Amino acid sequence: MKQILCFFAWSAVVVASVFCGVADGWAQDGLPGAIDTGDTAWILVSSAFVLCMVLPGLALFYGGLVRSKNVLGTIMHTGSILCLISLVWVLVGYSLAFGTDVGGLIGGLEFLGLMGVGEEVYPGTGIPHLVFMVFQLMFAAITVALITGSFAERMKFTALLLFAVLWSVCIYSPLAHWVWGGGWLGEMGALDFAGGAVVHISSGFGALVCAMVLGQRKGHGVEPMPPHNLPMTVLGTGLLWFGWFGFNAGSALGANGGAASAFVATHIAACAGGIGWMVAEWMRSGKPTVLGLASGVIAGLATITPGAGFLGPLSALLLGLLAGALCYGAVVWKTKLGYDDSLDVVGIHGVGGFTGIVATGLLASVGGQTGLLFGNPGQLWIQLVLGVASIVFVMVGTYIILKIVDVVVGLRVTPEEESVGLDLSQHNERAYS
Amino acid sequence: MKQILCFFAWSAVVVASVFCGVADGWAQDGLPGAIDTGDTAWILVSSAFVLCMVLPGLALFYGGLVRSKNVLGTIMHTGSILCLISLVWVLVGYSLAFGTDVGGLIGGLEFLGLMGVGEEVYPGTGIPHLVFMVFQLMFAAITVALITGSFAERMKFTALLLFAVLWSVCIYSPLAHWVWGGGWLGEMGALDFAGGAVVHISSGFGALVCAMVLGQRKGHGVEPMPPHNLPMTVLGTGLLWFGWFGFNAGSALGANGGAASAFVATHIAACAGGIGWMVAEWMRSGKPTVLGLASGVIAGLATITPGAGFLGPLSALLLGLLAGALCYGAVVWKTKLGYDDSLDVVGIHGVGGFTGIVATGLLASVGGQTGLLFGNPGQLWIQLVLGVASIVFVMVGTYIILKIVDVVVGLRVTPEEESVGLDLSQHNERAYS
Amino acid sequence: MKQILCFFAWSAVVVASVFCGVADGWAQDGLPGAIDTGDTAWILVSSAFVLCMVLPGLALFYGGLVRSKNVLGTIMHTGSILCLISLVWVLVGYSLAFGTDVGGLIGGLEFLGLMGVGEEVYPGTGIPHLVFMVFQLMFAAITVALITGSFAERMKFTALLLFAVLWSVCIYSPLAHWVWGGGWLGEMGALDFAGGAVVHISSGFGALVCAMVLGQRKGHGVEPMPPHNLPMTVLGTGLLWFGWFGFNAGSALGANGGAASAFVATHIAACAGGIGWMVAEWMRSGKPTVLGLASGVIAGLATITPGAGFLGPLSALLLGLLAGALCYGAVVWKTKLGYDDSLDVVGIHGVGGFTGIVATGLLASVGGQTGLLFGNPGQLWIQLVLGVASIVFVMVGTYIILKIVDVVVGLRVTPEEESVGLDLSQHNERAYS
Amino acid sequence: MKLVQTMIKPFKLDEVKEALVELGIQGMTVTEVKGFGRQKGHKETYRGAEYQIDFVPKVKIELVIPDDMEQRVIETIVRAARSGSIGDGKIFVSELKTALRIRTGEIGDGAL
Amino acid sequence: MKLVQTMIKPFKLDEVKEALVELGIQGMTVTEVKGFGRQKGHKETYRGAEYQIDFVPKVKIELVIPDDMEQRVIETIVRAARSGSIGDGKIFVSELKTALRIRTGEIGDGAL
Amino acid sequence: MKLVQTMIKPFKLDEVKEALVELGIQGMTVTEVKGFGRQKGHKETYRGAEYQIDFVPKVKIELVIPDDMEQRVIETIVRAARSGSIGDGKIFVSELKTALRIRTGEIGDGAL
Ligand SMILES: Nc1ncnc2c1ncn2[C@@H]1O[C@H](COP(=O)(O)OP(=O)(O)O)[C@@H](O)[C@H]1O
Ligand SMILES: Nc1ncnc2c1ncn2[C@@H]1O[C@H](COP(=O)(O)OP(=O)(O)O)[C@@H](O)[C@H]1O
Ligand SMILES: Nc1ncnc2c1ncn2[C@@H]1O[C@H](COP(=O)(O)OP(=O)(O)O)[C@@H](O)[C@H]1O
Repeated sequence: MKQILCFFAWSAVVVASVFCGVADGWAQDGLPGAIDTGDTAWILVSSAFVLCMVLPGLALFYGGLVRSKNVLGTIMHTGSILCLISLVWVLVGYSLAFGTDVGGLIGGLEFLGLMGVGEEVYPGTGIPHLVFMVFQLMFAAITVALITGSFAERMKFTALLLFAVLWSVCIYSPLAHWVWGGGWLGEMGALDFAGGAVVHISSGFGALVCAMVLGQRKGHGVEPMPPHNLPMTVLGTGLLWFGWFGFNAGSALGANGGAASAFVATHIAACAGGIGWMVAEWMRSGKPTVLGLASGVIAGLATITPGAGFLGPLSALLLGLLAGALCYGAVVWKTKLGYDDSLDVVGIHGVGGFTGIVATGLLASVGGQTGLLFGNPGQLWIQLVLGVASIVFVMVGTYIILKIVDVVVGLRVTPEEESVGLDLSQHNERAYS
Repeated sequence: MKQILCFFAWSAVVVASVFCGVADGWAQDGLPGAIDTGDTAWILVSSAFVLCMVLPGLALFYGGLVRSKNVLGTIMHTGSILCLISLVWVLVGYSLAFGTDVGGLIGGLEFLGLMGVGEEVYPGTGIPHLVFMVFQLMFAAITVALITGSFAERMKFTALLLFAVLWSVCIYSPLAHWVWGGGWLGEMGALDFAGGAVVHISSGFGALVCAMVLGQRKGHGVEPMPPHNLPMTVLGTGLLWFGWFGFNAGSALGANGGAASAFVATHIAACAGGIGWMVAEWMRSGKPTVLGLASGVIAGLATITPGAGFLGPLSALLLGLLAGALCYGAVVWKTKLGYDDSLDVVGIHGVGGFTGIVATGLLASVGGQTGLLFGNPGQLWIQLVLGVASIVFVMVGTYIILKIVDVVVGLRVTPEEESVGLDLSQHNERAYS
Repeated sequence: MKQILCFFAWSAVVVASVFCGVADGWAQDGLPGAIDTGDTAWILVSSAFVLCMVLPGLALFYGGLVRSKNVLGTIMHTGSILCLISLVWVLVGYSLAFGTDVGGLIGGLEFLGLMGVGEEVYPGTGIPHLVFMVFQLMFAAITVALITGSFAERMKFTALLLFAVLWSVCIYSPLAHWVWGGGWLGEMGALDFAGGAVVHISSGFGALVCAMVLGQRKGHGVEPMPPHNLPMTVLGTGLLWFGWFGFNAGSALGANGGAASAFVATHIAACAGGIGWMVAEWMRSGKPTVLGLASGVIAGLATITPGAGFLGPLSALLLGLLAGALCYGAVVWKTKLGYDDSLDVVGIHGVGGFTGIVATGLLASVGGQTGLLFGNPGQLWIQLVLGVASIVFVMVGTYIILKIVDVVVGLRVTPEEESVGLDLSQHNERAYS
Repeated sequence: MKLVQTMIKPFKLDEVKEALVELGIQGMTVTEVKGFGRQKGHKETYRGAEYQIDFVPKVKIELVIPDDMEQRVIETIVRAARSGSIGDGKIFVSELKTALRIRTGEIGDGAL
Repeated sequence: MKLVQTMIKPFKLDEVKEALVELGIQGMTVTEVKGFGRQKGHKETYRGAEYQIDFVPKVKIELVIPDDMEQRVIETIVRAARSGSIGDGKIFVSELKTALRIRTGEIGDGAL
Repeated sequence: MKLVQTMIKPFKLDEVKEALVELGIQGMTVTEVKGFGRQKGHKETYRGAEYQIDFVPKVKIELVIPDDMEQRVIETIVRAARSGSIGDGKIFVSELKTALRIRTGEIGDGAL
């Protein structure tokens, strides 16, 4: 163990030192000429907002839902992924996703270690290249972090780290390239404004495979495992919502009409999602719940993500209501299937993301795009291809990665460690004293 | 119950579907020509900031102050209002408030369902119409949410929803129209920069009526009911403060000198409010408290709201100190009057809002406005009219709405439900496990 | 006691009233001509972000680390400092730091009470003078608040207030002037982008003196004193990180390439800091911890602060890794020295700040600056002078102030109060009921 | 001496304490417990999954008293704690051998 | 009557409760406690400082039963609570003088 | 066997535990409780409303011991828990009928 860590630490240092002189000098010759300060301000803010979604947002959203003996372990999943994947993105990931396209499949290596990524304007926008890079970095980090909800309370920490790095490099970067980086899906005309496929389908269906491969938690379906701190989850929900404005409206890459439109659609879908889930739950089980409202908000947000810039406000409202009810159904239905997706990543992000991708093909009417209902039936077909291709790629890839990780370090903690909880067994800490 | 819910759900869907095609297409012909990216960035951010005030800010501020058996119920008040009122605003409220003026009293219906509200510049600003709309939406949501502090720990959830919708449509939208939407108060020259009357007087005096009509909590004045989690309230305070920069400085509708001035006045008043309350409490009861400091900050913020864009920094300092001490006095005095305004909405927002409205008439000196002390005695008179008219309208209206709600669904939970707590009785959930 | 409070309250009111008419009128004649809305939006946002770092960020970061009987007392340190020092800054501090230079040592008095600080553009930027002032205000507040971690759980509240005011006026303002306000260190060419010396060295070495002068907590080294709520500390970490984007990238004073570069360096260093600490701890004590990751992130952020605008991404990565490991070492080493720096202000901010100042002299390559490794050996020397001069000035000054405060009101609570906890003994409150 | 243990509804704690203090009781110890009994618990729902929670929050008071107060203490508790609805709780009495006050070393009834 | 106290591992609570209910037990009181025993505690590390925590979370069940059920109750608890590893806990039995149901005033076995 | 219960000041817990361990005690159970006694509680103030809180946080230790250790255990507790100020707490001793170790089924002194 120690040797491996040592080795990693040192390689990082060595590699970095080598690039250091080269790349850091290189990056400076961009001309800041055409930077638009308003656009730049907005995307800087949006990047910070997305950070806020990851930490503290998602960390607390998930942390509140687990049992108190696992809250730190759960937070650590998100926290360590944020740190680690950010560095991976800087060193490798960004280049693979946004480097010059190679055969529609992957980006070139010219941006390794951010060589040549500087203060100059990013083509087609009014913001510096570095700002575009860091905005995308946050997306890369949150996507991997989202998956962790499916194997909460039982994953080994070393396995988590290895899984995260492999998944980010081998699944996220290529997929981002396909859709946004000049790859084949984007070229086909697939619409994914802020990551319905790249972020939500990929994390949601990755999560499905994880839940199936890792198996249920000890006591799943037998002991009650109520969330240990729902106000913490509400706090996480609020921060996710707040940050999602950066996520979606920031994807316009400027403070323009498109951002305005995406901002409004995002907010409306969040609200409608909350109401949709609440009403569905109220009708089925007799009482509306806080966790239901919160889950519906997240479902609405995940669902509007791919169409945020393409849907009008009333379409967003309709889609949000639908998303809330549908994801509630998916989550209820899950209990019948028997896999243990602990924090419902599949039911919310997977189902929501796919619904949003399809709905974009139906309801697009803004931002120069149109869907089936506005006279462009071809778009629906493209969207289906986008959705299905993402699902297949992600599920197969995630399966292979999990198998590799299992062989190398083993996926699950021991049953003994699991009943003690991740906090003490993995980290020698307790959350509350 | 179920039928009503079904009915609501379906009508929403149907109505939305009808508008969908019409409005969503319509909204797109604005020309984004004169949009200022800096202004747009700032108001997008400000809108997100105000969301952050509502959720998680206000939800946690209030949630920490109640007993642990009611924390989810309290959070749910704010959360469900945010979702529901946002949709009401999109469908109806915005049009009533900001549609073309009808007789000085109400806005026209041309913006129903956001028809015609698009990416084009909002007159007199550099921001898209949609951005103006969504910024105002956040104000509509927070105002209703503020009221809930007065009837915390005892309101029936169905009553809450009905009350919120009626109050927003019948009180908030008209009042917003009178002051900001081209109505009679605005025409009179009344100054209310960011909502001293529209937001704080209305919620504060609405809260007074609510506390009186609903009556005291079981055990009020007999059992101690200490806040169950003050760090949660501090967190809420911090997020409210943070968001208030968007609330007040965003009300300049651009990233200009006016925003700068409002930002600074806001911060100074918050600090002075905290100090004012702390010193007053220290002198009266021997010890300064964290809850006192936090309450004073909110009092300072509520009080500066109407004058944020019109007062200089030292006036803000003076007003803040006064606000802290005065609101502390009001809260202490309340215990003698016997009504149970559980979380002190009257003492802080009502008293603070009215004080601010009057102080603006005295101290205005910035942004092209002047008050009595700067040579314009007429302004004080106008401000008094603004304050008193708002109080009368809100109190009468709130009373009528409460009576209607009481008849339709009943206002209070049963005594049994009240002693079990709202979390279990209304929502089948516990906050902490 | 009461009289003193009365006296302070009244003097504030009187002084303010006098300035009121004069200054508030004065401030308005700036011409908003050359304001850049994008830059202004970004610095307004940045100021709000830094507020968010102080409250709720730092308050909760520290609050989670203490025992539950002291959490409110700890939060109160940060909260009251924020309020009080903001007012001190407005009345005096800003002028001493940024008024016209007097002999390289201190600023003139022309900005007392913000006289002449208005909406006009601040020279050399596109933002109003008031915005520059309020951005700097947040720095002044957080610096003093950072120190409180060193004497947590034992400082008398009156002593805290007096200490904060004296320290801010006599240490912070002059130091800020020396480096940023036209004083001798800035003139020498010392580089401190966002406050490695002004903020982190000063709070860190001030903290060292405080820990030594106040002495250990009762039971230090004997009883275990585990953090009472680590998720609260994680929340604080997340908000600090989020806000730090404003702190560092805002220090570019505009939404430009420099801000982009600082933003990216900040994020990378934070992530690398987290990884660095985690790996170091993992290797030494066998398990990675959440508190370790969080501490490493803060260490990375503190360390990159002075060089955020001058270092390239890979330099930031390297420096971050180093910062995490180094600060971990410092914190472990501390236990051997025996002083009780309760929340490790010295080990993180002191060590991190000094490391960052020196590293800037080595690695600067961006923003028109170069360090030793990029061919400018002189810079390293200047940076050493900056670091050492700050340390000496701060340590001597802090010592004198503490002695004065000790004589006037006494520094520590009684042993009885200490074992009851600050919450009850100083504030008559309990955090959780 | 007797050790009296009683499990009551939490919101009755203040009333019971007051009544006992009036009777001359000078000390007691209170613990938050969860009770299982005829009073049924409640349902909780989280994301569609329903849990039946059988345990109800109760407060346990422990009270050491001289033998001759037993009857009066029991009556007082019953009077103050009874609400008449299910779940009002129980009183259990057992014999105690020794009581000692740590501060003074007093033993027996004088230690109470 | 007997007062049975048992300290068990928290995750065994549901099982033990079910087993006792099947036996016909109608009431019990549960407290979260920290146990010290042969089962060693754990280490915690905070910023490089290591603490040995000797106390392990346990659950205490208190159970008042008629004399004739003692044997069966003990056996049932042992069966349900045993995992075979160290720290499974203890059962302590003592004599009880009186039991009283507050709601009805019933005394003795009828109050249980 | 004897059941010793003692309510002490929370910050004395570690000291008392150490002293008992030295004496050879191998197990104990600890509960966080609130005590009411001669030690007065404290005032709390929330937005101008003042509450008198009568209950003080205490720690209760339960200890089952063989009969012959009673005297030594009591002395040890008194020595370790005494601070001399009011609120140091009480020791209560009662008779115990049976003790049983769940893991092994051992009964009596051997189960402790
Ligand atoms: N046999 C028992 N042993 C220990 N505690 C009991 C027993 N029976 C009841 N209790 C305690 O008394 C409380 C009230 O009992 P319950 O049966 O619910 O109501 P009631 O006393 O009105 O019949 C329970 O919650 C439990 O804490
Ligand atoms: N002498 C004792 N007095 C009171 N409680 C005890 C005693 N011995 C053990 N316990 C309780 O029983 C629990 C289990 O005891 P332990 O020695 O850890 O395991 P085992 O019963 O398997 O030997 C302890 O955590 C403690 O709560
Ligand atoms: N009669 C009693 N029955 C049960 N517990 C008691 C009794 N008297 C005191 N206690 C417990 O002992 C603690 C200390 O008692 P107190 O009267 O405050 O101090 P002292 O023991 O120094 O006189 C109390 O907080 C309470 O928990």
